[in-house]
Amino acid sequence: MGILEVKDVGKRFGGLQALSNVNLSVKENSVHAIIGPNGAGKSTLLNCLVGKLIPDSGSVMFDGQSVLGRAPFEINQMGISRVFQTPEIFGDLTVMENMLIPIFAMRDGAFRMHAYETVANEREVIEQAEQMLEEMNMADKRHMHSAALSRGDKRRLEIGMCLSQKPRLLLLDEPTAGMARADTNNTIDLLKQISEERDITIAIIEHDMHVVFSLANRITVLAQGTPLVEDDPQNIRGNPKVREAYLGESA
Amino acid sequence: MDAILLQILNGLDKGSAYALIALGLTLIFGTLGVVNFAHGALFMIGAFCAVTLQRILNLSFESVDESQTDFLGNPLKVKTPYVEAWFGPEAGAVIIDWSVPLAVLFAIPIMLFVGYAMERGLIKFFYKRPHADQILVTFGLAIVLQEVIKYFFGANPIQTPPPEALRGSLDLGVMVGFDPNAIIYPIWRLVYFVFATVIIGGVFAFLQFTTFGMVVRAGMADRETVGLLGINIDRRFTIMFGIAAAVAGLAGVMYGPLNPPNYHMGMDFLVLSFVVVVVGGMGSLPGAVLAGFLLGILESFASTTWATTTIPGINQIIIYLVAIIILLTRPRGLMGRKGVMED
Amino acid sequence: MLGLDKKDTTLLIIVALLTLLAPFLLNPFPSDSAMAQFNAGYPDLMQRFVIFGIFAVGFNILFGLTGYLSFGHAAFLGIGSYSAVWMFKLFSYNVIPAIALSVIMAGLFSLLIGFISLRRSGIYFSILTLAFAQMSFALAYSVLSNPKFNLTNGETGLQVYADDPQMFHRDGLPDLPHLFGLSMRSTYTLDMGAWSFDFNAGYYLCAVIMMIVFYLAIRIFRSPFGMMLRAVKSNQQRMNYTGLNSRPYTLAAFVISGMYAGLAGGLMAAMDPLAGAERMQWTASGEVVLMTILGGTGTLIGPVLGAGFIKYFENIFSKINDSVLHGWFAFLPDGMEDFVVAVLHPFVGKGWHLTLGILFMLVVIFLPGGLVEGGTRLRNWFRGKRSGADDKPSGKTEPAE
Amino acid sequence: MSNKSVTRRGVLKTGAVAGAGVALPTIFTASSASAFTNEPTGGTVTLGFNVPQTGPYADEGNDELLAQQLAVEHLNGEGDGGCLNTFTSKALKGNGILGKKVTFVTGDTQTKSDAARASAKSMIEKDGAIMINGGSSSGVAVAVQGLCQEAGIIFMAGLTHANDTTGKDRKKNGFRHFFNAYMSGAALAPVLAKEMGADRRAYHLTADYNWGWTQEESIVASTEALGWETVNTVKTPLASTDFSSYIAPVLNSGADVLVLNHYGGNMVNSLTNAIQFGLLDKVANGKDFKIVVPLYSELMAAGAGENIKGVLGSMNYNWQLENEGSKAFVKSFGEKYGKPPSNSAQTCYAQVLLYADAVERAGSFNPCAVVEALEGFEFDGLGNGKTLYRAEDHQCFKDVLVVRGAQNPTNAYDTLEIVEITPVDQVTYPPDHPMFGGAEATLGECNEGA
Repeated sequence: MGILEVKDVGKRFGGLQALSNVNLSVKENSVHAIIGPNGAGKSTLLNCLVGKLIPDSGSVMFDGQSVLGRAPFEINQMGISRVFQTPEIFGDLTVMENMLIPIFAMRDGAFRMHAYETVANEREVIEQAEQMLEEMNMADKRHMHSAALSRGDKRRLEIGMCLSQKPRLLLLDEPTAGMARADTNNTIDLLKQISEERDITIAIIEHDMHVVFSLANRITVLAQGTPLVEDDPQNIRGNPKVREAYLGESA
Repeated sequence: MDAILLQILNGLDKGSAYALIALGLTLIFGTLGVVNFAHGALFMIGAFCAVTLQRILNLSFESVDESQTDFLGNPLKVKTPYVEAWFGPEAGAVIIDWSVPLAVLFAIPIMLFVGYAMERGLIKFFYKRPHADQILVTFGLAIVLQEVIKYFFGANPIQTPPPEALRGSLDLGVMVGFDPNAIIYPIWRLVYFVFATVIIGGVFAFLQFTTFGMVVRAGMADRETVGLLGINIDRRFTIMFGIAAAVAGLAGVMYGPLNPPNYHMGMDFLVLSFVVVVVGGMGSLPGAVLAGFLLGILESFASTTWATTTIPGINQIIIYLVAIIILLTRPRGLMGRKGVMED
Repeated sequence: MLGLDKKDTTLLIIVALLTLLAPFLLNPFPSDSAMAQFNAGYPDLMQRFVIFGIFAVGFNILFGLTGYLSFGHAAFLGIGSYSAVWMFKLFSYNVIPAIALSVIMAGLFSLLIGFISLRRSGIYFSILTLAFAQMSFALAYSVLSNPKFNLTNGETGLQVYADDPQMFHRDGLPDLPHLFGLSMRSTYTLDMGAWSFDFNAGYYLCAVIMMIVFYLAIRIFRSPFGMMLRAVKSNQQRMNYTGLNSRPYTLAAFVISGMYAGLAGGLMAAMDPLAGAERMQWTASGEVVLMTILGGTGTLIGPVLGAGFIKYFENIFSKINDSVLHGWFAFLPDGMEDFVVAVLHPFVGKGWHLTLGILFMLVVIFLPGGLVEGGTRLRNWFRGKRSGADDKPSGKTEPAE
Repeated sequence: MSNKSVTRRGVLKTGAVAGAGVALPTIFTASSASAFTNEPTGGTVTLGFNVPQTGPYADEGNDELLAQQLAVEHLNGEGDGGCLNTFTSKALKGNGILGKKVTFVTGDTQTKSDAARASAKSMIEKDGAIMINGGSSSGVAVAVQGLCQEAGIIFMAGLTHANDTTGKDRKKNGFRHFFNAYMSGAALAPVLAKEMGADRRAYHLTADYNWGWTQEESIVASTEALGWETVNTVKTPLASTDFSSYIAPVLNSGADVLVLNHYGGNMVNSLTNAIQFGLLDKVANGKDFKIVVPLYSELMAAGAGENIKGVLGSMNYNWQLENEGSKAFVKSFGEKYGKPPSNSAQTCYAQVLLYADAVERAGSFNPCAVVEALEGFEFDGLGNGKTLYRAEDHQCFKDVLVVRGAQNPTNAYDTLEIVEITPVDQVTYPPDHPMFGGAEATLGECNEGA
């Protein structure tokens, strides 16, 4: 039984069957990659997992509880954090504030009317945030306006924000898309480190095979809205069906 | 039945004014993303183009008529317009009589220039500024334009009557077999409706069938990409601004004979035109036109005795009530595009 | 002090000094000099500065922090005023219960309107709030003032009549709004040579309340809640995926700012027990938007400055007429005098709108951050003069610590 | 209620007790030596002219302001003296008021009660105005009248036509020279009967606020007394700029007279719309269709242009009146400003002179003394003929004009022609008339402030 169990999920947009009979099981503490050609339904699947879309059929269970019908913030509170394709951070706020918000969210829940307290007096939260910034090697940038960060730093900040909530499942949507090679390698190293050092499961949607094979220990291949195969990386590499459906095309 | 037809007709007429103003506004606001609080002022300037032309045509020389006296008992100064002196009394009188239709021609270059000057001189610096700044600067501009007009023309409304031939009303009911006096409608209001239809059709055709229009529509959808293609979209947007100003101005010129222009008529329409554009949906020209006509018709029906006795005060709030209902049932108005002015 | 850091404490102290000393600061010219026209230190205008300051500070909690632009906040001000006058009519002229009720009623209405309007964002939200406010105005102006059910007294404005019950009114209490017997109109005039200064009870009540709510606004700005509101403005998507529900945050901000507006409305009625429907019209809602932007959106002191700026023009410039102008320039030779008066004539008196419009444009063109930015630039310029180049680039947002 | 009779002095005492330790508070800015609010101490006395200077009524306000300035000139002995020469009371000498030179301050009402009160307060608190005059709407008049009552100064209303100003909202410190909706109805009715017959069916369009309602009530009452039938009364939103949807059903309703209870911009537009629909060219119930605008003003006539031809209405005053006072005023105003005065200008002019005269006769600026001097004061020579300031409700009673849009005006100023000068007896009503608040309406106590 995996921490995330997707059973028979189907989703239709008008005449387009985006997903059908998707079954997926993500094992605890694994790095599970979901790959597939463009239009295979990767993003749709991801959106079904985080509550942005509601599938027409099937079930999505996280740690034994259904996520279907819950709003994104509720699913996050269950322990799923999401990293976006283009980093989604609070651009108008400082790096430090960016880091404080998820920690407040973890401590106080989805809403709390803490209008009379002062941020500066929340020592515990600030300490946690500072610690996470240290770990992300961003402590020196804490007073910077986060919109002014480089793309790689924004990515680090976003991942740090997600990690600060100690999620059990981290979902990454093409985390290296549009990055320079050096930034990509840095991100790979960071994710490797995270999966080794932390008690955390990672599910990653990725296009870049270099990233996938550097990180994943389990891979699901999606094609035309259906899982083609789910296996270990070395088997995927040799699988002719996958080559035909995906690698052949994109190579 | 006849009462319903009458209110539909009236609604179409009201709606054509709303649609015209909203059309111009949505070109600027819904597509360039500029919150233009000076749009009402453009409408007002249009109307005052007609007033100005009327004044120009009535420029007169004075001669003293000893046989009559003015209110203080002094000999009366009689004014004769130069136009009448030059073209003869009859032809001159006809020209003066037709000053509003002539003002359409007079207003087009003026409004194009006003729009051009506004965009190049002011608005272009505000494309990347927050909406709040756009509101403040265009509101300031609207006040200035309004006060300038007030300084020269006063606060009192000024009549710009339609030509003699187009005054009065038609008994439309008789034409389709109703009793006399059942459906009476003013000729100029029918003219306004036809005029609005032509202008709206013209703008749509322009955007639909010309290459210029295609580029502009593409630019509305994705400004950056079109810019990357090496097309100077900024210049085209300037021209669009001019066109939007001209549409608003012409709406104003033709509106004058319906209700005499005054310097604050723009502000009276401002809020309403924003409501129309938003109800139509941001970034949608057909939406703005549709919403204009829809709100016009609903407003007409809400003002019937039947409606006001059923729900007291409905005529006061109908527009806003409908706006709320539409925005709550259709998140982006009638035909709005996703992501336009939603944050 | 009071849980504020040094910078905020300084700001609060400055605001406190400015409001408490306003009777002196606003009357800098001797009362019989030609410049006395520019004196703003009379009770009514001082009260207005402070009341509209409260209104704008509250509006800024919504608009400045969350970015949600409400175009209907005047409705809450109006509801506050009507509630207060009804308190006067039914119970007593004491201002405390009246103000309390206005805050509560405005809170309730803003809860309802905010709950509905916040289902949409951006311009759609603005138009929803505008629609609600315009409906309130239209109803208050006519429908709700019909003789059978007169809730608002329409065009004239709701006021206290001699035959109103006023259950707790006693002989010996002022026939005007009062604070436990101290009439809001009580004024002590201090004559100092050619100068005269007015100390008005109502003004000081407003000033004290303003300091309290300004302090609360600072607390909100510096609180985790305030940070969450700024997060709403910055990126709602990230907020939702961080486990935060943005809706109650925005609704709370909406209700708080609605209550500020209600408080302002209640105070207006307490200073002058008449509630006119026009204070709910869209132009009134637009005015507070302009005040906030003009002063500096998202800054603490900006909205107060913006409010003062606009009210000053409305009340001072509109009263400068040609004979005042002639009085000023009487020292010039006749032709010159007439010329100068003719040049200035369009900008003052009935032309005060024109001056205001021009200033709006100048401020937004040259000071993108509003009047506060003007202040910052001025300060930097002075510092630059004095201490050379050790100035940091003006930080846009203060660090959270 | 009995507790309402508490005097301002009583208030003062409790105020002082409550503020124990605080210096003696005074109401409004008056030094503690003053006997009443803003008692003039130097060589000048300040009057406050509160008129709309922005918004739709700015031109009307400007006209009022011109007249007020003219009045100040005449009081100070400048110019030709205007109506001082024709006024039946000879107390005014052209040397200011009680020997003090008259100065004035101006403010902008914006035609909003809030703004009007703000600017009136600023004149009282800052400039020390002893009297407020002007305004162009009843809402503003009632609001400012209430303020002046509280402040303890005199309010001389400008253009205000609603019954309430001297009806249920009447105040001891407030005075109205202008006529009112009831008088319009009473004056118009006989003329309407004569011109249109007693068998007419009227359709009312009414601005949906207080003034509109009182006017509709007055006109309906007086026309129904003639035997007219009221087909329908339709309320139109104040913010309307286009009345086509209200005009469209009129012809089909069986009515043959349209009554427009609109003022200012509303009236200009509704009348323009009605003419567009060709109502005046139609025949209904076998009679020529007619339009009535119960309250006319010169500026409305100018705004409505040719559309007013033949349309009946009533006015407080018209410059074409041929009495001595009117001629003196028109000459004086016309020579200075190059145009004849409007009826609101005449009201404001007369009000300033009446106030000044009352002060002279009372020998004091004390508002209570002024009230006493004005109450029941009979005069002539200000342009309206013989006039009475009735003591019971502070309403002026004088002849009312019924006017009609001229068919062939020779210039911009004679667009209205006088049809009838309705004698004052016909428009007089008892002070406790139900339209004026009935028996409960009271002026209250005079308030002298400090």
